[in-house]
Amino acid sequence: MTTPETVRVASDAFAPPTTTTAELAPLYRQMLAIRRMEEACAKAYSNGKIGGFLHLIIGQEAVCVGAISALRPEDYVIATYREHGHAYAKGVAARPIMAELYGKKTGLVKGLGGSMHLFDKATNFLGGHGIVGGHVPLGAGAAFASKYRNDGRVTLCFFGEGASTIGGTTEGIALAALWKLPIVFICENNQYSMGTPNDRSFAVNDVSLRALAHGMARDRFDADDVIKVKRRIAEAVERARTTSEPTLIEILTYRFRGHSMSDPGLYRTKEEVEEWKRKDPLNGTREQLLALGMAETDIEALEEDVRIEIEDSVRFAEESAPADDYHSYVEKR
Amino acid sequence: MTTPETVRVASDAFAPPTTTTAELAPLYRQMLAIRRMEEACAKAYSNGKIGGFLHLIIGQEAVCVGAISALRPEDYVIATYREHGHAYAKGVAARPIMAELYGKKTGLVKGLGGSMHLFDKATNFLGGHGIVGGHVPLGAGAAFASKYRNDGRVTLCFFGEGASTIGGTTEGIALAALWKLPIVFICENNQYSMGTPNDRSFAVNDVSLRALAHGMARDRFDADDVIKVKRRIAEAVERARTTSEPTLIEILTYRFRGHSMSDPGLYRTKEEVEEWKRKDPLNGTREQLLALGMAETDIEALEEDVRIEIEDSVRFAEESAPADDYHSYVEKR
Amino acid sequence: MAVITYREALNQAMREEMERDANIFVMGEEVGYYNGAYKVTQGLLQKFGPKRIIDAPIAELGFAGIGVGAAMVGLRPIIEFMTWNFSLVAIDQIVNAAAKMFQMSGGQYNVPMVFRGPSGPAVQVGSQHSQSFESFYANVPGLKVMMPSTAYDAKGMLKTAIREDNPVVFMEGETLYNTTWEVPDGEYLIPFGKADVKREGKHITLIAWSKMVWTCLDAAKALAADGIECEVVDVRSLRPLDVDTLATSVRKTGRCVIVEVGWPVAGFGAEVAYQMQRHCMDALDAPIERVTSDDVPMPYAKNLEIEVQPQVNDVVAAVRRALYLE
Amino acid sequence: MAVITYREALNQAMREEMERDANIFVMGEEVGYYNGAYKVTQGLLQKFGPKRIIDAPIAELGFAGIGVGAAMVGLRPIIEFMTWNFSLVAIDQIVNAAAKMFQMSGGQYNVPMVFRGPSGPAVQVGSQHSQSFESFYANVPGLKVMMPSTAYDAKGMLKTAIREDNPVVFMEGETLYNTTWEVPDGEYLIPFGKADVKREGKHITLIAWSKMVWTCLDAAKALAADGIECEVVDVRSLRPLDVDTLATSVRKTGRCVIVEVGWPVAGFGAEVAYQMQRHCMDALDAPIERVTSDDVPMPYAKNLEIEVQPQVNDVVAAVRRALYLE
Ligand SMILES: Cc1ncc(C[n+]2csc(CCOP(=O)(O)OP(=O)(O)O)c2C)c(N)n1
Ligand SMILES: Cc1ncc(C[n+]2csc(CCOP(=O)(O)OP(=O)(O)O)c2C)c(N)n1
Ligand SMILES: [Mg+2]
Ligand SMILES: [Mg+2]
Repeated sequence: MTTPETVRVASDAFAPPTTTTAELAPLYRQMLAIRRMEEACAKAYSNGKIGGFLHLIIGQEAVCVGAISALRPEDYVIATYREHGHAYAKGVAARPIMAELYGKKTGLVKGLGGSMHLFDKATNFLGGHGIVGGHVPLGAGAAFASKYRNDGRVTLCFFGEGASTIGGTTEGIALAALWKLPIVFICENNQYSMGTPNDRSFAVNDVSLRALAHGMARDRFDADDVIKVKRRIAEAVERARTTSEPTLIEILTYRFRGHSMSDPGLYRTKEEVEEWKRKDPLNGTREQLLALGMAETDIEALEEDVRIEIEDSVRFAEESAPADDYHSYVEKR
Repeated sequence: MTTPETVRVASDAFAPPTTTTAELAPLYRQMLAIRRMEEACAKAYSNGKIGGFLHLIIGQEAVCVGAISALRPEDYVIATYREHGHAYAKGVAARPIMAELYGKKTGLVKGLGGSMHLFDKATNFLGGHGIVGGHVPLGAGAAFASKYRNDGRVTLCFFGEGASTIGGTTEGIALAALWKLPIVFICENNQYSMGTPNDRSFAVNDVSLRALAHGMARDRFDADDVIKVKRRIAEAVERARTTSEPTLIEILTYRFRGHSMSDPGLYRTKEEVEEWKRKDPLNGTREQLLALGMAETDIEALEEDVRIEIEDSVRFAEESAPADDYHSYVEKR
Repeated sequence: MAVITYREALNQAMREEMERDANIFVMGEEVGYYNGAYKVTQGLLQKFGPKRIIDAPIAELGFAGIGVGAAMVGLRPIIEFMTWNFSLVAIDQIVNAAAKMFQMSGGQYNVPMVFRGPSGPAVQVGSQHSQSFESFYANVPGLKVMMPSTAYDAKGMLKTAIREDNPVVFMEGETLYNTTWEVPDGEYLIPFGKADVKREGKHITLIAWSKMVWTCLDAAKALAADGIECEVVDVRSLRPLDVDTLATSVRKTGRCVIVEVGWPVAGFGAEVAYQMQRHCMDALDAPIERVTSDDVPMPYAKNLEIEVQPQVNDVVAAVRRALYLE
Repeated sequence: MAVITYREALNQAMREEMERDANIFVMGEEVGYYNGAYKVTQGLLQKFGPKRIIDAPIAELGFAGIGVGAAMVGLRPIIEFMTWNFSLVAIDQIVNAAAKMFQMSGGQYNVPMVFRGPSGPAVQVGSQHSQSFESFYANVPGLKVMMPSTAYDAKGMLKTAIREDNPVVFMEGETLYNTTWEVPDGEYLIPFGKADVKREGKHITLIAWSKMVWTCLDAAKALAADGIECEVVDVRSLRPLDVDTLATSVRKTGRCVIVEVGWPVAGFGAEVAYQMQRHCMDALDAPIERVTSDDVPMPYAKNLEIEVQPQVNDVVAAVRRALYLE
């Protein structure tokens, strides 16, 4: 009995990605904005301004930012309950996201969805879903529609490694393979499904292997470099767009915080967390920018800009009126 | 992007199986009894004596007979709605099976289950299940219990290739891999899921590949020889019994009849059906017996014995009283 | 007026709507090359091709979800369940995705789709294949639930369901496919929330839906011989429910028997009973009666299967009880 | 008598039963090393080890089915759903496997198991995480359904459920885990089918279960100030339902308000209402009132979430309507 190699790259000779400040600075800005936005969320949560479940992506920003930067605006993105970053990277502003978490009328979905259910039709962001695996077929459905209409769009469908066993995920992937749908499945393997480490989640710690039985392209790599993420996702996006072939990609990453705000994360050692924090993609990207010749003052200006944006979003959320309508959205008016 | 080989044997050097009339004759008898029993069912169905759905296994007998002959009596078997043969091979007599299909009080499950829901505690036959994929976790559950109790039993879990995508099947297999349960999953790939040929069911026509992502042993072969089936299943059973490692096995076979009695099977060509009929495992086995030196008259005596057994079962079913109790079996009495 | 089968009526509804709107597609097991397990999609593959009539593998959760996703971005899927029994493996997509999407997205993403297929016990198919889940689906805000009893209703209701901009659960009577009824030649639509008086009467109101409407009509015929005039009201649309039409009838007759093929406890008939006592209590001359299947999984044997389900004589007996005739 | 939390009561029930019977095991997401998402299984892994307290990956259909299979061959699984919202992906195993096995097998295979976990809206967790599916499960023959409202009931009912030889759906109140109640030191069991009068009164009967019992008790307290004495009956066991205790109270008071946190249409309250009108019609002085959540998916915003769910003042208003006080 043999098991295939558990590590494989998309292109056999994948050059280390080169980039420019023009390309990298906006990605750094996005990652930083997501980081600051979520820090602000955490604070608001602790102050009782945000309720319910709050799942932060802090530490994983390179995944959504890198991946979504490989898309066109008309492409679709669908994600889990840990999706603030994905929404932001797809083009949703911090204000409506923050207002949504505050449960305000000005929220992205009018205060009806909250943290787990961000949706934005304007940017083709398909949510924000709370049932593990449940959104994977929805993503395949959007890709099905693209193929049906031949509209050239690609769908990125994000999920956690903990979601890789449940039927929603496996059926969605199998159908996309059978019908050759233009979709890229991105498994954000952050090593834990709530408090469960991967060795208690599956027999083989390599989610990308699930592509094998479906003759599906696969890839697997670290989220240490946002440009690497962008390039390798771009390859899969291109495959989807030109040949309508789906790809399953596993990206190894880590969340610095607990599963949600109510999780103290006692199942991990301090050392483990610290080790991953040393690989914080934000620090790495900042250093890269300096190395590429961006001036420290320019970086600081960008950072100040982010600070202002997020502070403004908090103020906006604080000052907005409470949500006030829930009856209109049950059925077609 | 590479896909692994789609054919592989369990042991790298698998010798063509040798056998004796002592081993083979009982298996021939079982296969023939199942064939005759199901022919009798078909006739009774046409005469309105049996109702509902009736799924015949005619053509596939070598699978259940060969596989189950590798078991001990205390081992468990669980199967789909196409399970008359599996029940019989596990040791259930023709009489209660036939009476069940007739909806009689003397039926195996008192007329409450019918063709799709045979169960027999005495022989450790766990059914008889109608929801595609639904019984696969149940099989894993029986294996879980064996491991929990360390009782040395093995579970065989049969399903169709059409069931290989649905969550019940994939989750059952994944959990068995994770928890190393003593179970052998046997996919009876009879080329069709109702009217759907395999190329419309999955992207890669090799169900055994699904073992790869779980680090699970796999095997894949034709059901042309009942002894081959027995030997190769025995290898997996041994693995389960001694190391508590599950195996996924795909056996290529064919049903000579339609999906159920109400299916005329128009989706297949006459030629295709005829070609498979030429490989009928019953004929092959009979010839093998002759080649091994069993006298034609002895074979005929065995066949006569089967004829009598099945005729008797039909008489028994005809003469039994109708089912008469359905209230007692809702909850514990 | 042509007389057609219920099956043909459903087929016509899909055909006409698909001709009208290229965004409509049909997806399900055996809907294409096999022409449907129950032949409801007969000929559609031939007419519309494999792009719009899509044979799916056995993965109800997956393809129901694909329907929801496609609907979110503007297609109009018709998802066929081979039977509603199998919808249980897909119910999460119906309840947690389809039904909630419009609200969860703050009104941004509509889900214009129909989940359809046969429902209720057929003949001797056993406990896992003989179920009626309308009370599950009718419980869920964000869904509409329709269950036609005649070819006429089937066609007009399915066309309405297909044009609806949020998800509709459309349950067909597995044993009604061969029944016939008059259907007008031109186009017609039957709106949501409209019950239908299938027979007028003055002594008692029988309320039913799907195949039980026929049982009630038979009972009404039998009772008419004794001079008892039953009004038979077909619910048709369980959600939204046409309380007005039902209550008007019950207020007129003062008595009510609700007949359903589902299980007794928390069956949809309980909701109807609640509504009737709520709106008609002062007009009720007897407690509301319910006739349901027995509270057991369906047995296979034919005699037991008949015993378990509401038969004409059970309805007749309930009517006589409600009229204090025994 | 010790005063313990509802959470601790459930924990004690499992602990005591597991000590008594080595066939009992607990399986679910985060039940072991994490001590339970809601800490109901706190300390069990430490006490019973990973063989009997099993952390499962996110595969509810799979591990619910493993429970059913293990139960068929004689183990006694307790399957925890992190919340009952997630049971929808596993409902096929509950309805089509667990509930039917004893009947389908002609009485050969019992399924002695408990499906348990928190149910009902918590606080601001949105529409996919704020649902009450008791009306689904109560509809299904072959299942028993229990929903305790106090620590005392939780312990005695869960012990009974664990000892039962066929499947029990055990729904805990997500917002009740921290509530406290007196619990006797020795062993006690609360049988199926026994409702409990949580407060005596003579003017009107309030019927509720799970967290709504507390809302009714608060309403009763408020109404007592106006001289209105409410009897509060806790259903506890939805299936089998203790119609006798409920009807006795309603016959005594002549009025009835049923309060549930679920959705209005075909909620379990409709079944209770039907039973009460059936058994008490002659004694009823007013139509039965129901108080439910609004007919919408749960909104996230706190103010809206409160508006949607039954509050004390909604119950008070319903009581006053039933007493024709407004
Ligand atoms: C069907 C279902 N089961 C359980 C849950 C509860 N739950 C929410 S998130 C989560 C862990 C998911 O882990 P993973 O997929 O790795 O994603 P991550 O949270 O790490 O991003 C669980 C168990 C759920 N939401 N849905
Ligand atoms: C969940 C579910 N969906 C659909 C069906 C209807 N159905 C019964 S058997 C079958 C085909 C199964 O094909 P396969 O798994 O290859 O087994 P085979 O019948 O060929 O033995 C279908 C679609 C079902 N019983 N359960
Ligand atoms: Mg994770
Ligand atoms: Mg097959």
